[in-house]
Amino acid sequence: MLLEARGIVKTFGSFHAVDGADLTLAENELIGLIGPNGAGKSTFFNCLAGEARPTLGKIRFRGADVTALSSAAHAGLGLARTFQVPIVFEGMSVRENVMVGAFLRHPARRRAEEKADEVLEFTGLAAQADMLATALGTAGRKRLGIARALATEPILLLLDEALAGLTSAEMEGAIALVERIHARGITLVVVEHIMEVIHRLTRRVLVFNQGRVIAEGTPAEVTHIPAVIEAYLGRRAQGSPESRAP
Amino acid sequence: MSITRRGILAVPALAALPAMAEAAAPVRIGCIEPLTGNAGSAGQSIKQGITLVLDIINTPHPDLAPLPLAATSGLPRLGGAKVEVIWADNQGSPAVGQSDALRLITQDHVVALCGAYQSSITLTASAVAERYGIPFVAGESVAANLTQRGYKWFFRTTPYGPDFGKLYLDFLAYVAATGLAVGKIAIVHENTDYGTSVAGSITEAAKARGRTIAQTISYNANGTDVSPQVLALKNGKPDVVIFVSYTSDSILYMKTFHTLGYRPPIVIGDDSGFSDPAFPKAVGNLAQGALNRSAFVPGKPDSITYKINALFKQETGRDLDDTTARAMQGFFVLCDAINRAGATAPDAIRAALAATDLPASRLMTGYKGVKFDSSGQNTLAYSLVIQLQGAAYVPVWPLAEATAKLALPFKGWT
Amino acid sequence: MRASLRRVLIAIAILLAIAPVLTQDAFYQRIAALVVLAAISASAWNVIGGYAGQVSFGHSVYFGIGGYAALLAFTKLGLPPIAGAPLGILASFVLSAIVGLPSFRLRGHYFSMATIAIAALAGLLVTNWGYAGGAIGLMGPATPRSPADLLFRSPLPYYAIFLVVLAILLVLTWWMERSRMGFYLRAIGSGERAAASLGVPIRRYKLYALFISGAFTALAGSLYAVMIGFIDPDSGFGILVSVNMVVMAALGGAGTLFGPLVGAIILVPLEETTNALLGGGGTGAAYVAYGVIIMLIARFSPGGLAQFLPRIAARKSPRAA
Amino acid sequence: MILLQLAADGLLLGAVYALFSSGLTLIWGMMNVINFAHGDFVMLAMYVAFFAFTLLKIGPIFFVPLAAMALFGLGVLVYVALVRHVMRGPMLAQILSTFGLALFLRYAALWAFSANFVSLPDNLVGGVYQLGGIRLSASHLLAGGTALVLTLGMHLVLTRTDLGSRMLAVSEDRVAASLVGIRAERMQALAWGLGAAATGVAGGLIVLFFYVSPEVGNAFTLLAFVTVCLGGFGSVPGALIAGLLIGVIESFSAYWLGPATKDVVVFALFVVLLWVRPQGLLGRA
Repeated sequence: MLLEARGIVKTFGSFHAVDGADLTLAENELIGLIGPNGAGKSTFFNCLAGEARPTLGKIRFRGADVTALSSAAHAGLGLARTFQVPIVFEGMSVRENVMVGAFLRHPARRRAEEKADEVLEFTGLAAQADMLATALGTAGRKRLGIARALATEPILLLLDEALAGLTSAEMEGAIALVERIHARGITLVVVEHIMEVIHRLTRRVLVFNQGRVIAEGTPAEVTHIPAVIEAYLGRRAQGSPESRAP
Repeated sequence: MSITRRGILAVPALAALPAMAEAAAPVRIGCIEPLTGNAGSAGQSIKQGITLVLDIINTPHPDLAPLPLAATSGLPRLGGAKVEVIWADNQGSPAVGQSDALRLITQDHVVALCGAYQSSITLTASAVAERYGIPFVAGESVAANLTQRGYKWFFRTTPYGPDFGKLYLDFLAYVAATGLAVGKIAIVHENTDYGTSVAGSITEAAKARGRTIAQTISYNANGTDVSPQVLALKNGKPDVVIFVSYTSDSILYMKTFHTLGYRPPIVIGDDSGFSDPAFPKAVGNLAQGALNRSAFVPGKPDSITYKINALFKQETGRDLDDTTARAMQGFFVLCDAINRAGATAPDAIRAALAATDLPASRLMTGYKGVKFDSSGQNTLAYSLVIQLQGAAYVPVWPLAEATAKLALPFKGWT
Repeated sequence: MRASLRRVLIAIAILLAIAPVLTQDAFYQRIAALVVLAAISASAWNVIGGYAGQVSFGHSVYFGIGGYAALLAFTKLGLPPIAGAPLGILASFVLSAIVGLPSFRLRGHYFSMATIAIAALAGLLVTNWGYAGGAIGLMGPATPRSPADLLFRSPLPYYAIFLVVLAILLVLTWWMERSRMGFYLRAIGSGERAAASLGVPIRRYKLYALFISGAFTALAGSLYAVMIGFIDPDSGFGILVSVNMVVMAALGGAGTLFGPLVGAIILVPLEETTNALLGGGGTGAAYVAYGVIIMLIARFSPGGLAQFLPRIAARKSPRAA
Repeated sequence: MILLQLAADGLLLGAVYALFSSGLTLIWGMMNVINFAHGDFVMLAMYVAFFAFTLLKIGPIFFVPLAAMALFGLGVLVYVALVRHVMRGPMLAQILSTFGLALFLRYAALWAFSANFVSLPDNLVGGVYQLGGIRLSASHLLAGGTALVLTLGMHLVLTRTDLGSRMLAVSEDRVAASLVGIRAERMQALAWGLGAAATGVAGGLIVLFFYVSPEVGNAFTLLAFVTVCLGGFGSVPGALIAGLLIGVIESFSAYWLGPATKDVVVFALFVVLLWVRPQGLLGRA
């Protein structure tokens, strides 16, 4: 088992954002995490990445307890993540942004630079390497986020809506990139709203609702479970605002 | 480009001068004062005062004849050379004061310096003068350590901390003799160098006579509120309260006395805040009977001091205060020394300063004379006790110099 | 890699080369020395305030500690004032660890306010600390007892000493800028969450930055006390001391190697000349002019003036809205 | 009795702090811009009131609104000419610009009004009230009462009116606000104007019992920053509570520990509180 999260509970005051969620991940899996807004998947995701400490429950990564470790320590162990709204480092070029990630395993500048160039090549950002990162558009910034995380040489990569807000052409490119990352042997957890993407990328999906995992299976299976349709698709059909923070 | 600037010349109509007066090179003196910042109002007033002295020196004022250089025009022993002042703003900063001193010496080539109001700035500015061998005359800074540095080029005309302590205790001894209680003394002082050093001097003077200070309250200057201090006084019930504070706080103290209905029997304000012309204007009606020290009193209508005060009032619309008068006195002493030196070489001026021996009759302040000891301190410096009666301060002690009767206890407001 | 070592060395060489030109006039020499001194503290501030984006308004704490260490060494131990500088640096480390760490949790304005309050607190404590001269402050040696007292009539030796310190600091900053630490600090400055997700140990690197920043600021304070020969709570711990560092760095360009130096080169002579030309008028015109110039720069060049330095300008392009 | 008097003095002083800070809360909280010139805004308002009284011979009923209007104009002007251009820039550019503004205003005032201390006659507003042995001055009471009213009013405007919710919308998300048809520029200019007007009211009232000089803002500014920060940026009631708290702490610590240490207590408590509760007293996490 690569990652094992058991009975994760995260409360804010009296509100249970995550209310007893479990997850097990095998090496080189690629799973999807879906659910309506406010279902708790982002909070759960933050717990996995070490940004939020679970109120209850244990997370083990390759057998070691990582529940209480910091976000930086997670990255050190090979557990990297991207952000839904990408944060680029201002005043730094695209290459320099990626080098921040590369420095984790390569303290020497020259090696970090080489690593960054390799990742830029891999992610298709090589042409923009010397641009200021802030000059990139949404697709470029998301891609940069992935590149930075990859530069830390993760074992497990958590992608938070890496494809939201892209045009269909950009999305094709992004899906191809995710597949290539997976092909490298990196385990992936993908939080995504777009079912089509989930269908194409993953073989296993966890559906979140009200802080719990209400269903698990292949994309095709879960979309036929009535509870999922009611909780997730049903609510989406009513048009809950896309932008509201979960 | 040279960073220099023409000084503010109190040049009278040149046409009035005899045509024969060939233009002897003007003698330049640098004055460093706080023209901006918290002490800006004091510095500005000093500037007006010294500008008046320049006029007295540079043009004939026979009616002020006993004062050095008043009757004549310019410095007679330097061919009637005019005195010129280059002003510098110390901005309330010791580092800026030092820059000022250096600039005045090396760029404006002043022959001597005076200033610099705040003792801390006088300290750093005079250190530059010492290194360059240029005389520095402090007319208004009172910290004791200034004359304890073994400097050769530093002279101070004003009385300083220990003198004030002695003055107050002498005065209180006199008051005690009239039958009023003076046993419990409280000192309220702001805690920058001025307040701390003067309060320390008073405490030591008291100790020297075997008396103790019952209550000492130290507070941060320019505060927002002084009620707790006043309540602490009210609680301690001292017979005498001595304030060592700046203008802003002095105003607040009197307002708060009124609000809290507190009238200590004897209130003494040590110069500074109580002497600022803004003080009687702002809270005169709440501070009736407040005592103060001053080296300057206008005196009788035909006296020199009265005339100088009238000239000052004509220029500025207000009476001459103690600080400004002491600064002016220092400037007079410096100019007199330059004239006696008959040259502008620093050594000559220094020698003349060291040899200064002015009697009280030739001074505009109430000093008993000006004569420097080896540390550069004027040994004859002296102050009077004055009291706020009506709109202005009047001298009440020593009795020989009093023009009004001491009225105790402190009345405050009506 | 924003500035090559060669550029750092060239800049320092230019500063050195100017010195002989200045030898004619003590006042200009003093301005030059004050420029370099201000550049030291502003560059030191820049490490934590510019690169790491932690806008401290309390660096006067370090400046004051350095200044007091120097003059305490003189008044209490009879040592030359400069001998107190290492003590000041040591004290700065202790302070960084004790006060810096808990403050690092604070973000943005809260961090700035905490640092202001800490500096104000330090100033008040020293004011009430009789042993260290209280409000009256401490005086340096009145006359030089030995060359080690570093009391010179000419400002040139000070200029030289300050320049050596500035050179060390700039080379160190240059090295830091291109090493992992520089990348990490800049990442922290623009997004702590993202930086942490890439394995950047935030608090540790902030602390490293504060160690360097505080130590050099303390050294600048010691040098100030040595040159001026006096320190009191206001000139050591006053809020204006902090604000000056921030303003110089921001004006020149915070987070750039030469920004603080550029700021000092502009502001110090501006301050000194406006005071020399207008100060004697006593109208405050010097400050009015100073204020207007600062506003204009902030209005028309919000990234600081260093962005006009040729190479860096090429790298900056308008930020996508 | 002394304790009661101390508490009363502390509360009144605290109300003055709250009053002094009210405009700052609005500007700082809503725009996330530190206005270093805040103290100088108050100083200008005090001069407006002072000159209105001495030259136009009008009393507080007229000069307080006059000061508010003058400052409203100044606030809008400062926003349009300066702040608008640096607002979305780096935090340091904002600091630089308002710091430059502060120098400019303070020394322009020095130039125009000289460094002399001036103050209004003491008896402009009532005299001294005695309440069972506690003595309170009418002008302090007026200032304290106004602080409460002003705080309440600002809070209501922000939370209960359409204008307030539009202003808050702009402060939270400019772009989104523009999308729903709110004119962000105008709202922000208005917020600066209102913040400055509140400052004008403060200055017009403080001048009743405090001296005026170009440097007078210094006495309050640092404490105003602490007040706003302690209350939690943008929290109007927070600033009031923080102001009152600081006033009472100062009053008692000045009496018990000595006036020289009262600010030590305030700043130390402030720093420790921030360490423990980084978002301020009433601020959101």
